[in-house]
Amino acid sequence: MFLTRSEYDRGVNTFSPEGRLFQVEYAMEAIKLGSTAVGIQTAEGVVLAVEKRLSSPLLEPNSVEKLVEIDEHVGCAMSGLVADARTMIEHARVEAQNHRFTFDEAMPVESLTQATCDLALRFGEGVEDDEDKEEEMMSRPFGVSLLIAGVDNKGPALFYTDPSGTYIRWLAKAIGAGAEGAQSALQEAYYKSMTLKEAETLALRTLREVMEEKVESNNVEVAAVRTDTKKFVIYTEAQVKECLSRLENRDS
Amino acid sequence: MFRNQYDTDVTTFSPQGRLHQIEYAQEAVKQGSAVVGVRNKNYAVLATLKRTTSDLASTQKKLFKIDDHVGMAIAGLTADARLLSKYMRTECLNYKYVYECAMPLSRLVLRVADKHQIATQRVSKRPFGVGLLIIGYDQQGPHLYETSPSGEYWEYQAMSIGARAQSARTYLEKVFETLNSCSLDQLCRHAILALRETVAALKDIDLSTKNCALAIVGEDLDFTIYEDEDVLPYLDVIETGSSQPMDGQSST
Amino acid sequence: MWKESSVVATMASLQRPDFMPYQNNGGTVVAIGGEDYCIVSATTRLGLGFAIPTRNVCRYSILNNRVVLATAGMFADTATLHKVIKARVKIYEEQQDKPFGLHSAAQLLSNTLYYRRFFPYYTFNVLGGLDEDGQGFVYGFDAIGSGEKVKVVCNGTGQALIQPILDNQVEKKQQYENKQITKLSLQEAVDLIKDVFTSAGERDIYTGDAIDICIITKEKGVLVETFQLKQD
Amino acid sequence: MQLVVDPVRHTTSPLVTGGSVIGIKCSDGVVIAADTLASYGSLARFQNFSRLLKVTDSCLLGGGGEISDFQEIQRLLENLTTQDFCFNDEHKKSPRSLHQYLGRVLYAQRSRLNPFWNSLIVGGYVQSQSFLGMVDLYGTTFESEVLASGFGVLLGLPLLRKAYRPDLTVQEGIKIVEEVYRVLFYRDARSINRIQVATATVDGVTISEPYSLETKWDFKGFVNPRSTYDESTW
Amino acid sequence: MFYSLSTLLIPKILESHTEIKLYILHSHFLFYTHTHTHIYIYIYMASIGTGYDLSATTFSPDGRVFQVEYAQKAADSSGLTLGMCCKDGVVLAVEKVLLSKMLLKESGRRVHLIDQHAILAVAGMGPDGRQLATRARQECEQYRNIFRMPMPAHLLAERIAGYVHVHSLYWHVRPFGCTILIGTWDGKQGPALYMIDPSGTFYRYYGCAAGKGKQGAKTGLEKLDFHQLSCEDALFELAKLINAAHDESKDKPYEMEMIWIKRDLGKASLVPPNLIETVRQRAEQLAREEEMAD
Amino acid sequence: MWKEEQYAGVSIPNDCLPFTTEQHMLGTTIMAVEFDGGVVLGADSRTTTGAYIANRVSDKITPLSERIYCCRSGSAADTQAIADYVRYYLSIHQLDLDDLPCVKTAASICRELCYSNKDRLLAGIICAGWDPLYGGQVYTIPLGGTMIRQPYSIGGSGSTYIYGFCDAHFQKGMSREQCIDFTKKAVALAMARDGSSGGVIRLVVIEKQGVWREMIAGNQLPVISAE
Repeated sequence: MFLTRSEYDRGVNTFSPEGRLFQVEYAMEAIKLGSTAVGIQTAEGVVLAVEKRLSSPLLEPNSVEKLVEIDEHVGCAMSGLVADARTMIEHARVEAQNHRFTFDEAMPVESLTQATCDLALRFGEGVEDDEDKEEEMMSRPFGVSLLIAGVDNKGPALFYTDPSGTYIRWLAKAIGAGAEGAQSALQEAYYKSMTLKEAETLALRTLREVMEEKVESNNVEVAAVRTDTKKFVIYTEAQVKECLSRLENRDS
Repeated sequence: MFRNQYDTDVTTFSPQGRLHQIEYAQEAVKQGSAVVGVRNKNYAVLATLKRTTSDLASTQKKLFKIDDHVGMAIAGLTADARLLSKYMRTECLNYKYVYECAMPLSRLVLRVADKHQIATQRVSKRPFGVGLLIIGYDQQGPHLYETSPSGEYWEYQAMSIGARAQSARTYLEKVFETLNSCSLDQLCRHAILALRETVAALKDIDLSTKNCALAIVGEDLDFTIYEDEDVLPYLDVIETGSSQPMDGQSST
Repeated sequence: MWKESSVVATMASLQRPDFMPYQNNGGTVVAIGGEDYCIVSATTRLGLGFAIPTRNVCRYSILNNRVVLATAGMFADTATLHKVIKARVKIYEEQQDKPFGLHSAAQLLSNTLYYRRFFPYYTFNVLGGLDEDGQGFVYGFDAIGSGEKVKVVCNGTGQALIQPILDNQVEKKQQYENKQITKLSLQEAVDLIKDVFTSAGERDIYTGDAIDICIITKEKGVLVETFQLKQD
Repeated sequence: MQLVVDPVRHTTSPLVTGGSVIGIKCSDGVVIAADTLASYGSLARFQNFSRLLKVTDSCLLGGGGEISDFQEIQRLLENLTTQDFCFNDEHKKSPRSLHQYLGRVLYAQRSRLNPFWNSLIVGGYVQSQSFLGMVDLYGTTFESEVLASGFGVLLGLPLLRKAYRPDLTVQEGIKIVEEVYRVLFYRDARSINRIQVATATVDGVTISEPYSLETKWDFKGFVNPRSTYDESTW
Repeated sequence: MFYSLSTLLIPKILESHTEIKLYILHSHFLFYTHTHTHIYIYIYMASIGTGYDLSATTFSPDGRVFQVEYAQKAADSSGLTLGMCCKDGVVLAVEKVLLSKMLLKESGRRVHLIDQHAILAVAGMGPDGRQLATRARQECEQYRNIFRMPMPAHLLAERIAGYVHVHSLYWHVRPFGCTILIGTWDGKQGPALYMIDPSGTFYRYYGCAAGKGKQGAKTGLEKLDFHQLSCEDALFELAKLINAAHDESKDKPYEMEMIWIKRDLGKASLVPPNLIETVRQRAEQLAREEEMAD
Repeated sequence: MWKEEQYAGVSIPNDCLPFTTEQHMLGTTIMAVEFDGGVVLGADSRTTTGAYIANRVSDKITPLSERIYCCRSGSAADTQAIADYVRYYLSIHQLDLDDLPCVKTAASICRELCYSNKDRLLAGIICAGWDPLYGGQVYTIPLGGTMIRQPYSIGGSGSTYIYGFCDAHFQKGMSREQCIDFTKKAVALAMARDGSSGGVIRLVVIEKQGVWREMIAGNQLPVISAE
């Protein structure tokens, strides 16, 4: 029995000789299988756009939710195992409301991201650290990445979280299956003085480049948090259509 | 194969009496970007190299404030570091709550090192994959400690950990005996110069306001982080290559 | 409130059921919020029945350079409450990476007090500071966390003596003739506070010795001065 | 059977008790004094019980109130100082820290409705600074130049406040507390004329052996009370 | 069988009245501690890779628990650790190898104060030793709280040994990778010195050694007359032994740490640095002279 | 049956249970005196329930270990239970120690039990004995769980009548025989004046060599002149 255990990649708590946790890295692989999501931060707000994979024509498109609100000023896009994402988002929502209850103010985006990540890294380490208590632990890392977008008193912000519980702030970030191509597209096209409208167009154009299907208003979702309203809004189909038409106009 | 049997969990000794999982966790520390710590009679200083994957992304968090009189720089898994920082903050707050005074550094470091040790003795845990350089100021003056995933900790006059830290240590070993008589300004410059040794071998990287951060704590100074433009005054040393402040340069 | 404590005693423990866990140490706190300043003041006398165990205790806490908390009532509870709030502020400022706001402080204090609804802190709090726009506001609370945002408030043993004067002088209420409301300047407000405390000290045995006056302005943060009252 | 507890019927009061403790801050140290009596109700039962403790080399503690609780506090402090001793890191608890610590302990106990029925006076001298602080059974903590507990609050405190000067020396301080104890002995029925005086100075903490104070009874009016059968008594 | 083995192999310096507690006889690894070295090495090599040596809960077919033996290796991986039970107290000494010259003095200390009357030194994994020191402090505190007396040495050793031992019984924890020396002084028994190894075995000694070079040091210890030796004399003897064990050409520089509990001091303390420095210099001087004489 | 279960784990104040106020009380005179090399313990033998003498020859001096005894006053049930517990702990401790336990240790365990149950117990105990480390010692543990070492100690309701006698006649450094005499006289005096003390005098002497017991019958008490 012991002889078969010659690899470092089974237990979530096992380091490889290079000092890496393979289970975490494998979880990151899960994200590369997920649908593509793009986030772009501008001075006017943050745009999130995601690809909706409709595996069957029988599927009601609205039921595929890849963009969700966490609190009224924060929303996120996800890629990877959607069920895992649900757990994290539920946790984030509770944290955000808890903050509102305790301090009667909107939770800053960074600390909300951090609170979300704290759940992500709870594998292998109980958060309440009572030595004698058998700790509640998760059996594996979450196989999901989030793009968390929000506006707080410091302005708009876009955060990217990964399964290790690390989070990094980005100006423009792509995740999911097409992340590699999309990221280099963003890298080229992004500039700091971008307007929100331009960001919408860039996000959709980036998705178009990496998606196998043609971009339609029913297979992408767009959302934004505007700096002036501080509200996270998921675009209606009409609004998405309007964005798409802008994209096409530009092309022609 | 022969070797692998003994290194998949932290509760198994190798025939040589070694714990490979701890050693692998120490590898994780070596993968983190470098941090340098130095102290003189009144101050302790940290210098860190912040890595970034893209110019659209923010840098990883390397410096953590723990309490007014303590802070740390980390090399390794950020998520683990965050957990430890939370633990240390709680310890400091509790100490302050009971004794109405700042927690002595030696006690704090001992506690966090003991926490490391517990993670090396149970099957349900893994060693923390992070090395800490902790600086602080208490009744005994300034301190610089290093903790290791093994649960060991040491106090130094000067130290560096992380990727290519050996070259920084080589620099520090040449100057550490002079540090006590240094001014704060010179001390910061030594830290920067030591940090620079870790990137000296890399062609495409040099220290700049973007990738370098300093933190200082001392007798009349709470733990303070200097980033971006705030480190500029110390970076001139890279041009001159000496730890002497340039003429007319006021100290900070 | 006293009735409740015996119920608590029965519920919590049968060990010393007659022990009354409360003690009244008196004290008066006043806060005035102005256009661009806020003043929070508290007496320093620790009273106990007819005795004065000490004349010099600190009833206020500077939470940060915009918010100050002051508390009258039982001093052990006061000290504990202040420790708890200060720890929470520290955690907040470390986690959220921004200074703690006046409004958040009020919400936190209210929650903290109500959390102990059935074994309350025997404290009467005022919270003063500058809001996001730099305007001075104050909050007054009862022992179990009900509070309101106002311009002027007094809590503690001198409340009945001081609050009416403040209503009249600061908010210009109950004036004989409808006078023009002129906003108090900072100096006028400080002088008024000195007056009302001196006056209350003549009639309330728990008010006396000295007051600490915390003056909060945007430019200078929190400045504290001490003003002597009668030591009788 | 009714199980509701009626508070009035359960007088739990301290059983073996110590009386007043007096403390005064001096420019070169602090002085704390207590008599050596542990009463059992009105019975002066233990007449040689020291209510002063050396906590560390720079900190001392005087306690009044329930003696069993005081002994429990003593045990807690011993554990604490032993832990400090084991760290061997020069971080000895300052008098102020110990004062705060005791405040937390007594507050926690009162919040469990099971108080340590004591009033404690903590004194110390570190880095040329005198410290004098008090903790009561509710966990109230405060510092002052002069402190008294028990009957001493009523009889001693006014005398102490009158006699206090910032430039008092420890020697003068001792004289003052002796004077206060003389008054207490005359007027406090739970005191005896056998006191200990402890000081914390730059030389560390010393606790004197118990000794008695000179008392004065030979006032003319005492020796020859003038009351006769037709005068009222007072 | 156990008795005959132990009487055969208990070294000369072991105190004759040492008790062997019942549960040590129960523990299944007594066998290994007293195995002949040659056979030991043979079996040792042969067992590697068979899979019987991966858990403390697994016996090998020949009845041994290899994980505990491997932990023993870890315990011997650090510098020499010595203890001497003298007529007026106990002294413990450690050769602490310095990994960097930038380290401050006393950093990563391997000698610990346990109580006013008890001291401890660690050979092997320092953090594991710290854990045991903490445990020992708690034991002493609890004992003091209940009985209002300093904890007697044999009880302290027994409790800690039991704690070490249970760590060799379960799959979810690993054995401690350290050997610890415990010294105490109490009014009743005077000085006492105990050594506990990773299996949880413990004996009382006049003098004992653990860590690198313990064999050589043991030979040196056996030559001493502990009934006559005072603590001050012991410092020099310890310095000599450590100095002899240390190969300056090969090994890294080291710091000598010493801790003692002496009758006249009343309570345990670290030996003052200047005293250590003096005996260390004397020992080095002596070694040089002897070298010259050769 | 179910009713009892309902109360399990709840501690009911004595006053709520009228029948417990009729418990056996050791309205008592107990006493212990240190001398060089040992201690003398003395007690009367009366146990009362109200004004009724439930037992006229009870033994209030109970062994805790070979060389440590305690004198009990207060509730008979409480003090017996305490003594049982202490005896139990001490016997384990003695095995661990492989030596005689210290008097201070025994007294500390008594104190721990009295202190941590102070609101539930009615017990005043004098714990005295001899140990090889510190010789003869007397510890007093009155109501509430204070623990104080004294050269001699008196306790129980009868003790209030003899404080004056003891203060006047106790001397430091009395011999074994003087101590026995002192104890006999003091206990007899208390028995004469305290309605709750009476019966015989029981004496126990503890020293290194062993423990001696003596009983002075009710009709052979030291003669005390009365009115």
